[in-house]
Amino acid sequence: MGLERAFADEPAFVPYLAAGDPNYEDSLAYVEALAEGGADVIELGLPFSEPIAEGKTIQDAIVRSLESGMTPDRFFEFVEDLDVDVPLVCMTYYNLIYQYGSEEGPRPFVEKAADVGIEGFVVPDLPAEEAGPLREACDEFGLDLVFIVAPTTRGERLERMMEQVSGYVYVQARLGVTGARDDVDDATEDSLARLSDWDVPKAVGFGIKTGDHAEEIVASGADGVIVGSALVDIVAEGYERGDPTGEIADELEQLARELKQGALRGAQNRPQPERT
Amino acid sequence: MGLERAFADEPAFVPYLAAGDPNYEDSLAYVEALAEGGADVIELGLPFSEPIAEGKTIQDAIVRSLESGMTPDRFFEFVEDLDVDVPLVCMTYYNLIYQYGSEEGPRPFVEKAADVGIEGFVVPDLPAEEAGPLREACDEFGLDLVFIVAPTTRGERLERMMEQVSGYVYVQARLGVTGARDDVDDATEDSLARLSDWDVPKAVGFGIKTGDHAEEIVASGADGVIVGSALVDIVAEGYERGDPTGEIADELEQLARELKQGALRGAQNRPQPERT
Amino acid sequence: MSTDDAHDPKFGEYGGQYVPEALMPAIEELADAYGRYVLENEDGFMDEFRERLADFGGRPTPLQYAEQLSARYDTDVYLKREDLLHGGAHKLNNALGQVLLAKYMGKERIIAETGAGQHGTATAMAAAHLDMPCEIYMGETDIARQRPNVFRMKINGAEVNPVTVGRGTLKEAISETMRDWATTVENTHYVIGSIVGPHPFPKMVRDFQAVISEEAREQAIEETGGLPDSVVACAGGGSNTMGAFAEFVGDSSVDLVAVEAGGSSLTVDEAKGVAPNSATLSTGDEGVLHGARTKLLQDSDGQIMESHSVSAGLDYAGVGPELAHLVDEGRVTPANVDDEAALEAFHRLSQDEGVIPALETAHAFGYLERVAGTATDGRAAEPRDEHHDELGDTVVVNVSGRGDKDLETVIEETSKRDLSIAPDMSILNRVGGGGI
Amino acid sequence: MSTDDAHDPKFGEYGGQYVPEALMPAIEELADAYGRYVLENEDGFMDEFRERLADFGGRPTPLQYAEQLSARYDTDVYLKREDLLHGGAHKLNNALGQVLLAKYMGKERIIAETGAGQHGTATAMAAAHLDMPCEIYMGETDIARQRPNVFRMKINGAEVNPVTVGRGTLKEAISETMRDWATTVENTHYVIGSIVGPHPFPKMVRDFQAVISEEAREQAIEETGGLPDSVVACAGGGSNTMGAFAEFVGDSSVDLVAVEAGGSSLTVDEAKGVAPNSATLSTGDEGVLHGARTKLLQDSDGQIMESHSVSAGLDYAGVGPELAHLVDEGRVTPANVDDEAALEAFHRLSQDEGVIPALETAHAFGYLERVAGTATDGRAAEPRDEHHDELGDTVVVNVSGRGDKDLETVIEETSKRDLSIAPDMSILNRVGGGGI
Ligand SMILES: Cc1ncc(COP(=O)(O)O)c(C=O)c1O
Ligand SMILES: Cc1ncc(COP(=O)(O)O)c(C=O)c1O
Repeated sequence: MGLERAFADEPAFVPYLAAGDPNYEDSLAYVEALAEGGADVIELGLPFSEPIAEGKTIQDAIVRSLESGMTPDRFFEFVEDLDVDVPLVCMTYYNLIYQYGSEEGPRPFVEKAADVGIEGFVVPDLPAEEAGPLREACDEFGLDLVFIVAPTTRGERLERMMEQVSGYVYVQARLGVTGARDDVDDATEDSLARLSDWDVPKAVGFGIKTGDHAEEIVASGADGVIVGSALVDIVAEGYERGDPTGEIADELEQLARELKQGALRGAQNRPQPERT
Repeated sequence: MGLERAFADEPAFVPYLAAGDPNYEDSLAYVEALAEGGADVIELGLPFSEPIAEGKTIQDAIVRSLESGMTPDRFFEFVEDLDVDVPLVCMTYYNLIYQYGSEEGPRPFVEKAADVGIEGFVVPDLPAEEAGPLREACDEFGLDLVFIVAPTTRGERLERMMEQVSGYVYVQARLGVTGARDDVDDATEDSLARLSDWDVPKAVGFGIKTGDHAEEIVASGADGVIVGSALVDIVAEGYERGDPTGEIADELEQLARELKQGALRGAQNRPQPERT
Repeated sequence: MSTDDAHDPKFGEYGGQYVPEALMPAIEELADAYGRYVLENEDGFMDEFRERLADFGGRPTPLQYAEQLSARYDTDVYLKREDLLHGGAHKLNNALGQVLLAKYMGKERIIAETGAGQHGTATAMAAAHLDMPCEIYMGETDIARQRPNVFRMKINGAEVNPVTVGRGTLKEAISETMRDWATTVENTHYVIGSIVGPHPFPKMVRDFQAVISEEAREQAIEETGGLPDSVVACAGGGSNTMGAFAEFVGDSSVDLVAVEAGGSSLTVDEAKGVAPNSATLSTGDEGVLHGARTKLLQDSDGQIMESHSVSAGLDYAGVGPELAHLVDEGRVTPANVDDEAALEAFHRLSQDEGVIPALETAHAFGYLERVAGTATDGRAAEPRDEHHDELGDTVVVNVSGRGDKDLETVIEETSKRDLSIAPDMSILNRVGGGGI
Repeated sequence: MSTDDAHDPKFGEYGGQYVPEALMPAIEELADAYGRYVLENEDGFMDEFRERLADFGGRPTPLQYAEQLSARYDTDVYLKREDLLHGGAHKLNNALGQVLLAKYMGKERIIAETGAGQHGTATAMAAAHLDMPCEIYMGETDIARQRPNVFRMKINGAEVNPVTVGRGTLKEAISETMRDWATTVENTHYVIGSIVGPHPFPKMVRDFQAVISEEAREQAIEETGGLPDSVVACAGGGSNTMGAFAEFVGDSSVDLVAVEAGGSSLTVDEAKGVAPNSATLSTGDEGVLHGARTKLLQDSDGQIMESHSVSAGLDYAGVGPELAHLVDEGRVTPANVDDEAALEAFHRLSQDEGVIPALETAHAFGYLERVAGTATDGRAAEPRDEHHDELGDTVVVNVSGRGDKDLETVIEETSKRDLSIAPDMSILNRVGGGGI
C-alpha cells in the first residue's frame, strides 16, 4: 500500500533532486541515474521562488531549474517523461499546490499529480495544522502525505502529525535547513526514540553525505535515509565545470550506490530490529 | 583743526584703499598715486579677517593684503613709509584696535596711530553706543572719530552719533555693503537733509564710481565724496592681468583726478551753498 | 485585542502558520509569550514597553494640524508624526516591543531581516538599548543602495549579514532570516518587520504598532472634538497601516484607506515574473508566502513576482493577512499611487509643511492629492467638490517616517522626470564634492 | 528672564552690538519685538510658539535614563533627548521661534547662515512650516562636505546661496548673511543659529532654547525626586548649552559643564592663524566678533583664527557672550574633549544605548568618560572613585542632536584611528556600491 512498500524489506535509500536542474533533459538523465543506483523512492523537487526551508545548495538548484523554464506543468511532463520504476514523491511549497488549476485549493494539483504517477508529497512549509485540505485531496486520489518531524517537534504537535502522515515520516536530523554536513547528529537518535511507536517508516534526512553516514543512521534505527544536498552538489559542480551529462550521471549513480550500500550495512548492525 | 580742514575750501575727494593690497611695495605706490590725483583725505584700510561691512571687492582686497603679510604693526610702518602730504584715516574693525598692545582696550592702538601720523578712524562695526573708550582715546591723542550714518539712521541714534563724531561724517549712500554701483541713490539726498544742521562735514560714500557720480553727489549738498571699490577694482584688475605697478598707479591717479574734478563741478552746481 | 488572539492564527481565510516544522515550536512558544506578556501584561511587560517607548522612543508623537494642506484640500488634514519617533519611522514601536519580549522570553540573540534598512536600524537600536546581540540579514543589492542605513546598523553594534541569493532584496532576506531561525530557534528571536509572517507575528506586530491609533484617536477627539472622517496610511507589509487603523476599526464612521505603491504601472509582465508595482491589495490574489496565507503578487503558477516601487519600504510582494482580510470585508479601502505622484507629494509636503516624509509615506499624501487636489499642477489648488466624499471633513494621515534616508533616491528620480514642483538642485553640480 | 533683558545688551563685559550702522535699526527693532513678544507674550506669541514646538517640533522631548552608561559610570545618567526634535537637533527650538517672530514683526523674508547645515535645515523647515521664503548662506567648502543637509534645505524649498569668500565655511557665511541683512533689513529677518551675534540675539536664542532646561528640570524632579548634581552639554556657539543650563543657573547646587571641541590639540599655530581646536572658553581671549564682545580664538593681533574640530557644528572661533560671562563668574565649568575621545564616545553611546548622537553631542559624552570612565579601553568599566566629585550622583547630558548627518565623517575619521570600540565596517567594502 503506497510508499510504505518501499521500506518493507530493507532500509530505503531516498534521494532528492530538483526537477529541471540544470535543465530539463540533463535532469531526466540524473534522476534516472539515481534509480539505477538503487533509489527506493525519489523525492523530486518542484522549484518555488521562495524556498524558505532550503540551504544554499538546494536554493541554487532551484534557481537553475527556474531559469531553465521549470513550471508545474513542465514538472508533470517531466514526471511522465521519466523512465524509472521507482515511486516518486513531489517535494514543493504549498503556494504552487494551492494555485494550480482553475479551482481554488490543492485538489487540481493532486489530481494531476496522481494522473502522471506521483505517489506522495513533501511540503516543507505546510505543517499538520494547515494540511487538512491537502490531506483530503491526497485521500481522494490515493496519494501519501509525508510530514517532517523536527528535533524540536514534541507532544501535541507530534500527535497531530501522526494522525495525518502516510507513506513515511521525514525525520529531520538536526535543526536548520537542508545541506550536506560532516557529522551525524545526536538529535537523530532522540527523534527516532520519540517516534518508536509510530507504525509508519521513518526516513532520516538533512545533512547525510556518505555511505558511512547512511550506515550510522540506519544502525540507529531509521527505516531509510533521505539524501539531497550531497547529490545536488554533484550536479552543481559538474555543471560549473561543464562536465558531460553522462559523466555527472555516472557520479550520481555511484554515490547513490554507496549510500544504498551504507544503508544496507546499517541494517545489519541494527540492535535486534523486531520485524513484523 | 583735525580732518575738518580738508573739507574747508572745496568739496573733498576721499579715496579708500586697503593698505598692503596686493603687497606692501605696490600698495605704497598706489596710495601715493591717489595723493597725486588730488585726494584730500585718504582712508587706509587695515585688513581684518572678518570684514562684515564690506562687499566682495573690498573683501578680496583684504584677503590679498592679509596674504601678503599685513598686520597692525606692518600697517603702522606702512603709514610711516608713505610719502604723501594728505591727512590719513585708518579704517578697520574694532577687534584689531581693541587687541593692540599689552594693555586692554583701544588706547595703545590710538597712541601708536597718532605716533605714526594717523589723524582719525572709521570703524564700521563700532556703533556710537560702543564707542566710548575709543572716543576717549582719540580725544587724548587728538584724533578724529568718523561715524557712518546709514539711510536708516534716525532719531536718538542720530543724536548720539552727532555727540561723538568728529572730522567728518560718513554718509552711507544706500543700504548694504561697500561696492561700486552704477546709479546714485535717492537715499543720499534724504540723509543729507537729515544731517543739514550738523556742523561737521558730510562725506558721501558707497557705490561712487565716476566723476559724474561725484558731481551729482556734491551737487546735492555733500561736502565730499568717498570712493573705495571703484579704486580697488583698478588694483584688482591690474593685479589679475599682471600689469606693471606704474601703469596701475597711473590708472588710479587718473580716476582720482576724474573724481576730484567731478566733485569740483558738483560744487558749482550746488543750490546756493552757504559758506561760513 | 483579546487573549483569544494568541491562539487564533487566522483573519478569516488569511493568516495561519505556513512554516517549516522546525520553526513551529518557536512560533508556538512565541504565541504563548504573546498571550501572556502582550495581551495579559504578565510581569508588567506592557507597562515597561510603553515606558520605554516614551523615554527611549519619544512617544507620544504629535498629531499636527497641517495648515497648508488643509487649505489646499479644503479639509482639515492632521499629520500623525511617527517620523519623530527615535530612528525616524514607526518601525521602532514594533522592534522595541519584540526585542523586549525576547528578553522576557529569555532569548539571547536577535535576528531580523531588512529591505530598505528601516526595520534593521530600528531593531539594531532597540537591541543596543536592551543590550542584546543582534544580526541583520540584508540583500546585497539593498546593502549597496541603502548604505546610510547599513552604517547605522553597524554603528549601533549590529552585525549585517549580506544575502547573496536571488536578486538580493527583501524577499530573499526574509527567507534567509527564517533559515537562520530554523537553526537557532532555541536561543534566538526573529524580529519580523511588519504585520506579515506566520501567526502570532501579524497580530503581535499590529498590537505593538496600535499605539499609533490609540494616541491618534485620543488626540483627534481632543483637538477636533470628535473622530476623524478618514485615516490614510501607506501600506507595504502594512504595519504602520494597521497601527494607524487598529483603534478605528470599530468606529464604523471612520474610512480607512491603505495606499500601496502603484510603481510605474499596474500591468504585470507574467513572462518575466515582474510586477512594476507593489499594489498587492488592489491587484494581488490569495496565496501563501513567508508563513501566511494572504494576498500576493504572483504569476498564474503561484511563483512570487518581483515587485517594484520607487520606495524600497513598500517594495514587497505580499501584505499583512489582516489587511487582506479587512479589504475583503470592505472595512479598508485599498488605493494605489504611482512613483511619480508619490514624488510630487514628497516635494509638496516638504515645501508646504516643512516635513520631509519618507517616500513610503509620500504615497499616502499622493492619495490626498488625487482625490482632493486639482487637475492642474499649480500650487494654489482649487479644491474639487467631490472630495468630501472621499476624505470627509477631517482626515488623519500617518506620517510613517522621515525622508532623510530617501534624499538620494528622490533627487535621482526627480531628475528623470519633469515635475514642476521639484526644486532646482543645480547648486549641487555647481559646487563640487562627492556623493551624499 | 525679565523685560529688562530686552534693553540690556550686556552680560558683564560681554555682549553688546558691534555691527555696522546700517544694521542698528534692525537689531533695535528686533530688541523691541523680543521684549514685547518673547518676554511679554504680546499677542500670545509665546503660546503659539510653545504650541507649534509641541505639534510640529515634537516637544516635550524625553529625559531618558541611560542604563548602560549609568552602570558604567556608577552614576545615574539621564539623556535629554533633543535628538528627537523635528529635524534631528535642538536647532529647531530657535529657528521656529525666530521665524515665527519674524512673522509677528511683519517681515517677509528669512535669511540664515549655516555651517554644518543643521541650523540651515532647521530654519528651512520652520520657514516652510510658516510659509516664509527663505535663503540660506553656506560656505562652498561646507556645501561640498555637508551635501545631505544641502539637499534637505533645497527640498524644504529654501534657496541655498554658496559663499565663495575665504575658506568658504561658517565664519564667512555669517559675515555674508550680515551683508545681505544690511541691504534688506526692512523686509528681512536674519535667523542667527546660536547664542552669538549682537544683542538681542544671544538672549533671544537662549530664551527660545531654554525650553530644554525647563523640561529637563521638571522631568528630573519628577523622575528622581530632586535636582541633578550636574548638567553637561557640548558648546559650539553655545545654544544647546545655554538652553540646557538656563533654568539651572539659579540652582547653585547644580554644576554646569560646557564641553568644547579639543580638536586634535590645544596648541595653536599663530603663524598660520590656525587653532586645531575650537576650545574658545578654555583657551580663547576676549575680543569682538560678529557683533558681540566675547571669548575668541584669535592671534595676538586680533585676527580671527581658523578653528578645527571633527564636528562641524562646534567648529567656530567664537562662543556666546553669556557663556563667556558665566565661565568668568565661575558658574559654568569649561571643559574640552578631543576628536578621538569624541569619536569613541560616539561609538559608545551608539552601541550601549542605541542612540546615535551627533558628533557635537558626542563631546559631552567624552567628558563623562574622562571624568568617570576607566583608564583602560575595555567596555566593562571599573568606575573610578573620584568621579562623584565631578558628576555627582545624577547627571543630565543634553543630547543636542542625532548623528545621521555624521555617518560619513565618523567612518572616515574612525578608519584613520585605532579605536578598539569601533565596529568593523568592512562589509561596506565587500559589498560594492557608491558613496553613502
Ligand atoms: C517609513 C516607512 N513607512 C512605511 C513602510 C512600509 O512598511 P509597513 O507597511 O509595514 O508600515 C516602511 C518600511 O520600511 C517605512 O520605512
Ligand atoms: C547637534 C548639534 N549640537 C551642537 C551644536 C553646536 O551649536 P550650539 O553650541 O549653538 O548648541 C550644533 C551645531 O550645528 C549641532 O548641530
